[in-house]
Amino acid sequence: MTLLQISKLDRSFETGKGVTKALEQIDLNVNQGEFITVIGPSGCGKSTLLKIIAGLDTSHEGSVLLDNQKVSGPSIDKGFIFQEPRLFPWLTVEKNIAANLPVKENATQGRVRELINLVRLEGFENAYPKELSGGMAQRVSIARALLRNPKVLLLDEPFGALDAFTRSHMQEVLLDIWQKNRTTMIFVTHDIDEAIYLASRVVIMNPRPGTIREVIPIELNHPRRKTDPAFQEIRQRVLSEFEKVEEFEKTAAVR
Amino acid sequence: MTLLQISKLDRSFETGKGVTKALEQIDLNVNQGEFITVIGPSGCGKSTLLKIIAGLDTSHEGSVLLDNQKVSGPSIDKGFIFQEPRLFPWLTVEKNIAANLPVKENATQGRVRELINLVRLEGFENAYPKELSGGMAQRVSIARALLRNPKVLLLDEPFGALDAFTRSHMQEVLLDIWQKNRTTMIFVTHDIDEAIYLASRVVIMNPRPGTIREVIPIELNHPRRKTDPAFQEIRQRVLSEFEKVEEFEKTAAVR
Amino acid sequence: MSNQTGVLTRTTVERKQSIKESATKKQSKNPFQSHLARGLALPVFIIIVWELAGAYGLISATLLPRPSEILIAFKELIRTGELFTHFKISLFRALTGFLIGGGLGLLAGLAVGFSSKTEQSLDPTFQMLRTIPSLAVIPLFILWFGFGELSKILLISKSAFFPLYVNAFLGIRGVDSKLFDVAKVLEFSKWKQITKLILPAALPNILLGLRLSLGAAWLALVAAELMGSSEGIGYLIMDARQFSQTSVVFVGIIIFAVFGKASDSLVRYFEKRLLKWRDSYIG
Amino acid sequence: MSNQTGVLTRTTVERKQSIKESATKKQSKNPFQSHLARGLALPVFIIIVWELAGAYGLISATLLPRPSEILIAFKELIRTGELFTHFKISLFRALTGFLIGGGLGLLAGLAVGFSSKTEQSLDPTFQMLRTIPSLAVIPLFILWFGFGELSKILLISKSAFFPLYVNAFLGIRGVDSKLFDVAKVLEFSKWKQITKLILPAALPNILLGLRLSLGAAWLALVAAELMGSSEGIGYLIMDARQFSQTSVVFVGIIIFAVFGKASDSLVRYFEKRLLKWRDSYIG
Amino acid sequence: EQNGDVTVNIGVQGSTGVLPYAREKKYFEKAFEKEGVKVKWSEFASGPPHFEALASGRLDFGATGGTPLIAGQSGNVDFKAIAVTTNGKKGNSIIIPKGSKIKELKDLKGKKIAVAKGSSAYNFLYMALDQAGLTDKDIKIVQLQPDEARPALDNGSIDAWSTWEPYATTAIFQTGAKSLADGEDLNINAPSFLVARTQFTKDHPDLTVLFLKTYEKARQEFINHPDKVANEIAKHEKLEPEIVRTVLERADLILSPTTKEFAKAHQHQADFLYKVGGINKKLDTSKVIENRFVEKALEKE
Ligand SMILES: Nc1ncnc2c1ncn2[C@@H]1O[C@H](COP(=O)(O)OP(=O)(O)OP(=O)(O)O)[C@@H](O)[C@H]1O
Ligand SMILES: Nc1ncnc2c1ncn2[C@@H]1O[C@H](COP(=O)(O)OP(=O)(O)OP(=O)(O)O)[C@@H](O)[C@H]1O
Ligand SMILES: [Mg+2]
Ligand SMILES: [Mg+2]
Repeated sequence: MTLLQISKLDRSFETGKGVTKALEQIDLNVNQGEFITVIGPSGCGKSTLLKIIAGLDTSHEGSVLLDNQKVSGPSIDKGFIFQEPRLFPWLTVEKNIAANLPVKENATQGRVRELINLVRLEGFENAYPKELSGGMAQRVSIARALLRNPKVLLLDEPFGALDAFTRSHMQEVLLDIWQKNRTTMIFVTHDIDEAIYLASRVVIMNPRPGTIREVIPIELNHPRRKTDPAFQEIRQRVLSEFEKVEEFEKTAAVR
Repeated sequence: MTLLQISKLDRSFETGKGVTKALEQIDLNVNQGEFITVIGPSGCGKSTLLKIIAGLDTSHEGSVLLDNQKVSGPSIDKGFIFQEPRLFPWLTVEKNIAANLPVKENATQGRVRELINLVRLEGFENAYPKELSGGMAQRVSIARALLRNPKVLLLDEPFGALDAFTRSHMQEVLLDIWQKNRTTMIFVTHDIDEAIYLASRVVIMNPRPGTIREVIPIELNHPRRKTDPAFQEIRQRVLSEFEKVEEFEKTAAVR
Repeated sequence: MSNQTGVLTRTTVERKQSIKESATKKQSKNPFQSHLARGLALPVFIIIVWELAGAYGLISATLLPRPSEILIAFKELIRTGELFTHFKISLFRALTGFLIGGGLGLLAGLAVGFSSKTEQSLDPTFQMLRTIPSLAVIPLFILWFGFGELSKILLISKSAFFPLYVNAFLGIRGVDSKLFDVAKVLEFSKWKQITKLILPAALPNILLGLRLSLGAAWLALVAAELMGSSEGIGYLIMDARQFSQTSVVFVGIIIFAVFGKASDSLVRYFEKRLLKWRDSYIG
Repeated sequence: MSNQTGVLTRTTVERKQSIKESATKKQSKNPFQSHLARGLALPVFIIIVWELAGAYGLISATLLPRPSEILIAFKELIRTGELFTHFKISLFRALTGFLIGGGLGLLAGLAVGFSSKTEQSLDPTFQMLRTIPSLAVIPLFILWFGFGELSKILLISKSAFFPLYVNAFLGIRGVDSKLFDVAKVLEFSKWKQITKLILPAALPNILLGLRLSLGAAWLALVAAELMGSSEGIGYLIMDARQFSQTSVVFVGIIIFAVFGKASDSLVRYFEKRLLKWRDSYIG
Repeated sequence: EQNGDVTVNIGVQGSTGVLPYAREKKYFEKAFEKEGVKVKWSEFASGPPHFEALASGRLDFGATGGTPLIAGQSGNVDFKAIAVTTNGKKGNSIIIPKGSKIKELKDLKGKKIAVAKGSSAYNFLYMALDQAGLTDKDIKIVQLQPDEARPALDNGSIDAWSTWEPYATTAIFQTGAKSLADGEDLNINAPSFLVARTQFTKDHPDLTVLFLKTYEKARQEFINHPDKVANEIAKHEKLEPEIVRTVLERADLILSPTTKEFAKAHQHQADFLYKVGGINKKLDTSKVIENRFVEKALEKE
């Protein structure tokens, strides 16, 4: 069942110095329960795409349909993990996670505690964001998005600031949630291994203007192993595709 | 020649809810021209350590000597790339890079243009930070630190938000600078391959409180190749050490 | 009056047009005019009700003359050239006072904001002076500075000092300490710290202080012109009050309102231009 | 006087001690006292110079009585209980006026800050009203509200309205739009947006507005108490001016200064507590 | 009676006059209580605000000088002058600072003179100049309120000050200033009045008479026991009894209908004010004069 339909999506930014074309002619259909990962060079429009899907950016051309409805604003079904943690500096970790739910309620409280354990922040419930390290803040923002069990989860480089082990722990957590809840995931990352490890399909983007270069389906069973030859083969394919992006970027007209 | 001497360094934070021990009994000597990479789980005190070396955090116990002088504040010799880009939002890319040097001067201008090319931001000279993507902002902050040719460069996960190719490009750029200028590098990363690829010594840290677990010297010649068996061997050693950290963390008393 | 309603109808029509346009072209071509229409709606409505209430004798003419009567007084004052003379001198006083008081306030705010030692020494005294009413210190000002222009301008300066002082002070204290760290690492000199970090970061607050200071300068004009003066809008008002010439009082009030608003708009125009780098909520 | 110098010496000694301590223990144990000493230094210095200048006949006693004379007038007014009566009523007026004006200002500022449509309709009118001087509108207030308490309190409210209005308005417009995006994604209701996002984010500015509004309320007291009143500190001052009882005028001024400073300190105390999450420059 | 919810609003200014004294002694409260009428006092810093209050219908009685009365009439405030409280001959003076070289009015030529525009002293100054053969072009007029003129006189930034009581006496006592001329010297009448809101006098003629009667009763205290009254006021206001006594002596308190002589003096003031541009129309001051209440109040005495 197609959950998300993007067609002929264009987005450009007017700035003082001219127009930056961020996205051009993006077409993408995502099925309910798919795990899409998006990779592409820095500045190719990944975050912009996610923001449009989330309904945070509506100044685009083309159509974005969720459940056959035009996306006109954020909604309860869509969780978003931003590229930066974006915590409320005046709320403690606990309250940042609970966000607009009453922390005092038992149900919320239990769920918040559970999530704090999941992202390994026990003992920091009452810390303010300024007292957290970069990775800790990022984990708080992950917990905040997970709390609401969204139908679609949009993740913008969520594990960028995590060390290797915390990262693979979080990957497992995410796969677990995906399998249990059939959450549709759209996941931006710079780590090609991670992209292949998690995805049902990997979307590779071209920069300036951002277009979709290639969509590679990953038909490996979970749990996947990075040393698996099939995995390595796909890895090679993604890498070589990505190298072409690199070359494309070098030859592309500068803005 | 020993450039940096850290001994018996302790740092704890008093917060409303108690005391967080961030660093405990850190001893580390760094020679002029060394490339030190630091890895460790999120929240183990890497950023805190860098800030102390930079002279931004002086509320610690123990001694930190640079060139046999007590570090009491930032100085011209030390460049710092922060974990977040920390650009001045009111300055354009160009002016952020030039920072306190007059942009109009020819020498500065040439150097700024050079650095913009190096971090591949041609065409965005006059963009404001709010018009940049995450990775682009990070590259601006790298260029800003490189402009001043510091004797010691402190880098806090500088390539965290970059895609694989931009990342390896930046690694080469960094190695190049290191070899040409004999800049002493202290480089925090979460990417173990990157740590080994760049370092003369890899420092592995334990969390809560942050201590140095192990210092692994990397005696491979540049250019290194990740597929090299010697590289792989060291990689195994670092990984297994890191796994122990992971275990240590699980059993450690919570805060 | 007919004039005002004329304006209303015209701009309303234009507004409708611009809404139509924006519906088709997705971006209004004339947002400025629709802003203007919205902004004028309330004042124009009040004026109409007021005029009608006056015309039907619902309000006392001695105390609240009708807008049309005020307009006549206005014309008369313009015709004789009196208004312009008064206005010129008031403008001069308000601006000079604002420049002196606001300038010193800004400097003091920067000094105090920069160093908590300076804050501890100076801020308590400033805070005490802040709530001393102008009317109470007028005799002292006369004693020290006579009743000439100096005294008036200083009285205005006193009022203009504090909003800029407090806002500049708090603006600095609101600067993200992360950016301060950057400035330290890049070894900004004190001067660069002020010009490249503090002023831009505190700019929203400083501009706010500017607006409040300008307003305070206008407000202080009346108290200042109570003092040994025979010119100025403040004098015009107080003189007219003595003789119950209420229309003239209103002319003065309107001038205050219009010029207060005008100077405010001017600052906000610069605000828009100077703060274009901001990524904040726009309502 | 001997009293004040006494304070000075004592705290200076303690300050030296605390500096010694801090040199050894790295953190001053008594920062509060050293703050106090620094804060008092300037006022005490001024008072001493003033007293001496008065004692040597350098300044006219009728116009600028010596601090010791002021102290005597102070004691006398306290003894007769007069001061307390005046003070009580003024405090009541200032606070009520502040609560009404400041409260409305906050609400209006929130409403206008939230929506640029509301801004366009209301803000121009408010900005015009902002620069209309109290002294000029007194007759209208008398007409509409008489010269009882209501009129006075409303006049004070008028002054207290604007600083909070402008600051709340700009506070909202200064909220990082990135955080607004978060609030949208988390589907905050309007109410939650206000309480969980806007108020905390705009809090530094709102508290600043609070301080300015409180100050404005104190300042407006004099103009308000000019109007058919026979009680209050403002009246006390203006009445004493009639017979050149300058010491009494100064008693009034001092009360204004002290209470201005006190209410300011109170707000700043809350500021410290409420803004402990901030990571900004601390001077 | 039928006066159940009537309140009489009385305005006072200063602290040495009959009304302030009566307020302290609660004469009016006692008198009106019998009629079931409440009394409410409002204090004003000067004459003109009385007329703002009268115009808004918030004030029923007050006592002011002649000039504010003219200003009020020119502003179309609906009021009546119901009695004269002093001929005001000694009410206004021109004061010169201690050690001043000015000997007579003619010496004022080229000098800086402070005066509050719209006060009775403003008229007085012009008339005094007139008598000395000077005009306002020969001097430099500085517009200052009394409490601002005092410091200016003290620090020598003005050469003379045209003012009224109690400022004149206070300045003389406190700084050794001298009076150059007063109304008596120049034979200038400047009557002060009791004023009432016209509508109130129509609705409550009896209360208007009662007001005047009570005023008269208080005034008698001033006449019969001047020392006692002076001491009481001085004590209450923390003033030097000397000052108060002098101020009261110079006040020449009376209660009288507006006689032809007073009416003429008042009309003269109005014409004069029009001539010098203080008001913008010619007034017939007799229109606001209403003698029947005071005549009735005094006749039973
Ligand atoms: N608010 C804006 N105003 C102007 N240009 C913008 C704005 N936001 C994004 N852009 C431009 O759009 C392009 C895409 O930005 P986007 O943030 O989507 O990149 P990205 O793929 O997420 O990059 P990264 O991996 O570095 O985060 C960039 O060239 C950027 O400069
Ligand atoms: N200002 C502060 N106040 C209180 N605690 C702090 C503060 N800064 C850091 N900490 C604590 O110190 C510890 C180390 O933080 P640090 O930022 O150095 O971690 P890190 O190793 O850089 O982690 P990451 O990889 O996530 O960036 C953390 O437990 C953090 O909570
Ligand atoms: Mg991005
Ligand atoms: Mg860190």
